[in-house]
Amino acid sequence: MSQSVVTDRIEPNRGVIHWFRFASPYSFYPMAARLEPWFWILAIAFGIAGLWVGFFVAPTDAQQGEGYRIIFVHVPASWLSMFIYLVMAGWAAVGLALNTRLAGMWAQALAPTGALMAFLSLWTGAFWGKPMWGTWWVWDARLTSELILFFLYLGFIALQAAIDDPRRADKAGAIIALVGAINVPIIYFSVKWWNTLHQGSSVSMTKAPSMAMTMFTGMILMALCFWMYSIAVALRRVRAIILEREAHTDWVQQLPEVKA
Amino acid sequence: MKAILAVVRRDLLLAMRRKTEVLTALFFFVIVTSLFPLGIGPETALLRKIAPGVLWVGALLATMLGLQRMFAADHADGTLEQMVLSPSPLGLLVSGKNIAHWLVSGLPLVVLAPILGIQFDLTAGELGVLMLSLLLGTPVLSLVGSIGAALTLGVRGGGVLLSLLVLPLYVPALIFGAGAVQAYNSGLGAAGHLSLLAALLVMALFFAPWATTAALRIALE
Amino acid sequence: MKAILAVVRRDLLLAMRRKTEVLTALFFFVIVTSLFPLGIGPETALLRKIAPGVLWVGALLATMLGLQRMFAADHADGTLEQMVLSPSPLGLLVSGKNIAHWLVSGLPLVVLAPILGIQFDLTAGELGVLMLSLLLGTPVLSLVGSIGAALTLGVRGGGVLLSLLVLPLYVPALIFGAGAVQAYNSGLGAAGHLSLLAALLVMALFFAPWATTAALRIALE
Amino acid sequence: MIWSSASEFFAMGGYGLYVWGSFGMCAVAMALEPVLVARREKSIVQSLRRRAQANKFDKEDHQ
Amino acid sequence: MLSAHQLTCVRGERTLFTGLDLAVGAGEWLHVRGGNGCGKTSLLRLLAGLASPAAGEIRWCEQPVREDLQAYHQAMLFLGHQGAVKEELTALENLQLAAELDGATLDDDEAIAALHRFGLKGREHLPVRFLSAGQKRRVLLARLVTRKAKLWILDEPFTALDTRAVDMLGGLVGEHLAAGGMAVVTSHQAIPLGNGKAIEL
Amino acid sequence: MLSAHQLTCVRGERTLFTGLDLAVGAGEWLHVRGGNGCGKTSLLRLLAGLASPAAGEIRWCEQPVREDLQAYHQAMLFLGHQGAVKEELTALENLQLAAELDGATLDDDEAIAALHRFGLKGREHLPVRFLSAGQKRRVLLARLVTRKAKLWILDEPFTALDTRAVDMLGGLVGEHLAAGGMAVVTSHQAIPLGNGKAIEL
Ligand code: HEM
Ligand SMILES: Nc1ncnc2c1ncn2[C@@H]1O[C@H](COP(=O)(O)OP(=O)(O)OP(=O)(O)O)[C@@H](O)[C@H]1O
Ligand SMILES: Nc1ncnc2c1ncn2[C@@H]1O[C@H](COP(=O)(O)OP(=O)(O)OP(=O)(O)O)[C@@H](O)[C@H]1O
Ligand SMILES: [Mg+2]
Ligand SMILES: [Mg+2]
Repeated sequence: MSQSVVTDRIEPNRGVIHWFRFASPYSFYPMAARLEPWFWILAIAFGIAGLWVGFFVAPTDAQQGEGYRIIFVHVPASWLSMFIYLVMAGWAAVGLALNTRLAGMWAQALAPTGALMAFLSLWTGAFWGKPMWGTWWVWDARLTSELILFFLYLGFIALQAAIDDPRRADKAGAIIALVGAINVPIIYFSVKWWNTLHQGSSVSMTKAPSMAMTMFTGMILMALCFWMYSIAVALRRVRAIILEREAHTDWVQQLPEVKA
Repeated sequence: MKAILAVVRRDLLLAMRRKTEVLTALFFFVIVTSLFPLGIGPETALLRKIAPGVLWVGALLATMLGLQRMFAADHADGTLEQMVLSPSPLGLLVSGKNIAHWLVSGLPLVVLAPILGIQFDLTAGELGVLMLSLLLGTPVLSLVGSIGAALTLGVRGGGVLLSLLVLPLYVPALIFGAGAVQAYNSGLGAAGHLSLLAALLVMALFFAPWATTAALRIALE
Repeated sequence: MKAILAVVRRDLLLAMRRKTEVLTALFFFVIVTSLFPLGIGPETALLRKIAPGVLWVGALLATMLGLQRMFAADHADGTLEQMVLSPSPLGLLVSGKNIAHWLVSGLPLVVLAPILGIQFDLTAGELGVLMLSLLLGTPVLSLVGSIGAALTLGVRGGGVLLSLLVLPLYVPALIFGAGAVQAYNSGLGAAGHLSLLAALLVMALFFAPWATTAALRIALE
Repeated sequence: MIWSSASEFFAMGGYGLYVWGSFGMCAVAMALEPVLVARREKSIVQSLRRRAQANKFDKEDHQ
Repeated sequence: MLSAHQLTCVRGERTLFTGLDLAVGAGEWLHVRGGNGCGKTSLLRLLAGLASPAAGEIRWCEQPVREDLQAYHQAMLFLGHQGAVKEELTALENLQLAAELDGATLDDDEAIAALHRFGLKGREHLPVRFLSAGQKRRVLLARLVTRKAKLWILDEPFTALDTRAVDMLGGLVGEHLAAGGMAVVTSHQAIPLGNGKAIEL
Repeated sequence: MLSAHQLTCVRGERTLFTGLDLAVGAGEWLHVRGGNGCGKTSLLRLLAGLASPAAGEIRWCEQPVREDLQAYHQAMLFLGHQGAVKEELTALENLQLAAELDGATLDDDEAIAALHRFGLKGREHLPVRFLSAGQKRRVLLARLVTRKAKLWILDEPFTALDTRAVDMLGGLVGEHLAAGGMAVVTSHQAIPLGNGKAIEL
């Protein structure tokens, strides 16, 4: 860890371009600023297209009526909540192994968005379950493991928030993220087994309406929208975190928005 | 090896001196499981049904309460620093603390569980399965818990933060443990659940001390 | 009065600084209540039956875990000594701490309970009674708990000893609180239970600060 | 076009509460998160600026 | 004004001292001396009213302290081994909240002036947990300036302080005495202050 | 034998020192001096390997410490601000268990002799929580005698000690140096010992 701080500081002057260049906050900060608007544009474009397909092209479902349209937000949120956790744990592992500070910052920046996606999955699922199953919540395997995933996110965020020293927070967060990543599949299968052993649950999500092509298109478009949104927000948050953590460096103090 | 023994001996000695601590963790288990009949009502059939779940959740909470003290005292008075600086490898010392923790806070739960099970009108067979599931499960709780304990060391709001970190990770042990009794009950046999629990134990034995050691080093940076 | 306000303000400020502490106590409540279905099984009818008991026991445990920190930090760093030495009467300062504790750890439970009740498939009416019972009951938990917190101050193994002291005292609140929902459910109406809970609250308001003050003086001797 | 009127669109075949409840929460959350992040960034920049000024005064003091 | 008569202190089975008499008048200070474990801290806790003596009596303005504890506490400030500062709060907040607990209010300027006096310039808004051992001690000692008390009871006030801070604190006690205050101090180091009595335990 | 090269220490956003060089040879000792909060404790933690420097390197016998931590820890003894003694255990038990953790065994006679040397005669079997501030410190310091280490790193070892104990400890360090040992010490007081270098932070 000692070395990384130094090399990161020296790198800009070295003039040699190699891949790790963008692993230094110094060079990543302006790049993130350049990338961010593109992801916003993509997110909005996919969002408009997805909503159009979802509300005006996709036909009414035979069994569920119009209520099924919740799928266009529910499934993207569910997918991303799981995907972001994997990415976060991946960054954490990189940070722990290679000691690049940016990796820890990415993990920290992704967590709130991942938690938000998990929350949206729970919320939209509940709002779907009420009309379809007649109840806001059942202890189905998927639902339960999504809930636990949400808790894992909260644990990660709370741990990082409780530690003041950013270097320590990164490493401690990395350990809990990795331990969680090992546990997510275990939890998923244990919950699945737990539920199916007792009773055939009265409803099952895999019996979802046979999906029409247009519905599928809409879902994919919305998933892309959520994905781009997550990247855009995370980029913004990474920038904020870089500013906060690198406050003592010269290059931050020389930034125009700081000097002004 | 000598270092492991030294740590186990030391922690047991300390536990003997702080007798109340050990005993009250047990009493906590007893009280929590006894609170449920009070909150839920005295129907025997209902109580028998929820008994494995309640006993396992009780064991889980009782273990969790003790977790925080696993390293906290050693951290506060600087002993942990001395352990890091000691010539023996930290991983061994951590294993020693894990063993001591289980002996002090896991094993008594296993022994006490049948007595509490009687309160819920469980049969001898069910009690046996319950004990076996706790025997395999409580070391998992200690091992996984020690990761959380190390991570929250010296962190503000440590106690409850610890539960937030650790309780979700306890879910598989809880499901298989309580599930074993229920499966036995419903005639399916507990073997499946118990072997899964054993697999969890092996995995925890493998990975947890490593993660705990890493977390401790971070905490002391 | 000014002293009470100063204490409340100070404790709330501290709670804001230690945000995680407050939030994680809530999460503990959430997680514990979510663990029970995992231990007990997913049958809706069974879960609905045990819901009031589980939620009340959860609230009780969440309050209890926070209790220990009520005076501990102030004791460890000597602030409590300074409070005893302050010209304002200690009873007022204690009441201030009680109020702050309830605002931080009781009120959020009341607000959160309905959401968790949904997980157990409770109806709107049941949720209302549950909230009302918690609104009357959680101040009792804070007040009675503060006596235990003061008594176990600086005592080794205080945390678990505290639960040992306090949990039996919590039993009446638990019985009336969980009972209110069940009575409502069975068509008897919750009024009886709720008024008993209110009576408990009045008694606690009267006696608890006095006992806590006495206990604090003893702890500091 | 599937919808014959705006009110039919908003009723969502009787599922209005649930559909709009879901989409609405998503919209609110995804609008709020960027705002919160931007506010955080702004407050960080402000504190950096304040610190830069304090440093400048410190140096002037020393001279 | 502060006097103790025939004090006896027992800790465990050990009698630390018996028949101890002492008196401190306006403008005077008392240096409590003695080796490790001879009972200095125990004596100070008796004088502050935090523990009660096995025998004997403590008087303030000729009145037994027990009779009007509140008035005594109003006039007395005790700073012990322990910090009594909250690690999460900033130095400034710590000082102001301590004042509020005493029923007074302390405006920002006054509090900041006190902190500057103790060499904490530029660290008023840093949470105390980031401060070094000596800096934490200084936050505590700043109460000497903001809380106007007639009697100071200080248990090893010089620990962890660097030499400049030691001189400064010595000067502060001197001013306090000159203004008619009183002080009871333990310390293993010599204290260069006039008008003092020493008591050897 | 112990040397540090171009050390930089960063705490929070504050750079406490940069480009610090130091070397301590056999029979020499180093007095780390400086006002409150200048980074003495932070430096000692770096030297002990409890924290890692933002830049620079620490060497033991010309080898970077990171490369063979275990050998370094075997040769080094660090005593910090904190007690590292268990309040529930007696002084004797504390000393023996500390030795066992280091992989050594300490028989009763040897341990008791060390405690007597530090003036704890008659208190070997008293739980440490009953001891006074200075007595607790002495229990900790007794490890200097029982654990044979070449390098001592001591953070403010003189706090809470009475004058007799201070002299005794000074003598002990002197003996250690005469036998070819090394020491790094912080203290706000002067230390009357030969063969010393001082470093001002
Ligand atoms: C709180 C309640 C709910 C939660 C937490 C939840 C969670 C999830 C998760 C995690 C996924 C992604 C799983 C995967 O793709 O493998 C998912 C997908 C899905 N959910 Fe839900 N869900 C909930 C309620 C519902 C309800 C009530 C319905 C419909 C009646 C529903 C229908 C679906 C469908 C159709 C998919 C896509 C399945 C697929 O692509 O394989 N969900 N949900
Ligand atoms: N329960 C007990 N049994 C026996 N001795 C006890 C007990 N409790 C305290 N003591 C003794 O009482 C004394 C406490 O003294 P105190 O803390 O007042 O010392 P002090 O003069 O402040 O010392 P220091 O200079 O080290 O701070 C110690 O000698 C301690 O050994
Ligand atoms: N997060 C942080 N932000 C700003 N400053 C910090 C932070 N953490 C530590 N510091 C500063 O670092 C210094 C820590 O120094 P250290 O504890 O090494 O001092 P010391 O020389 O041992 O002092 P003392 O003589 O008081 O023991 C203090 O000045 C403290 O204010
Ligand atoms: Mg003392
Ligand atoms: Mg220091």
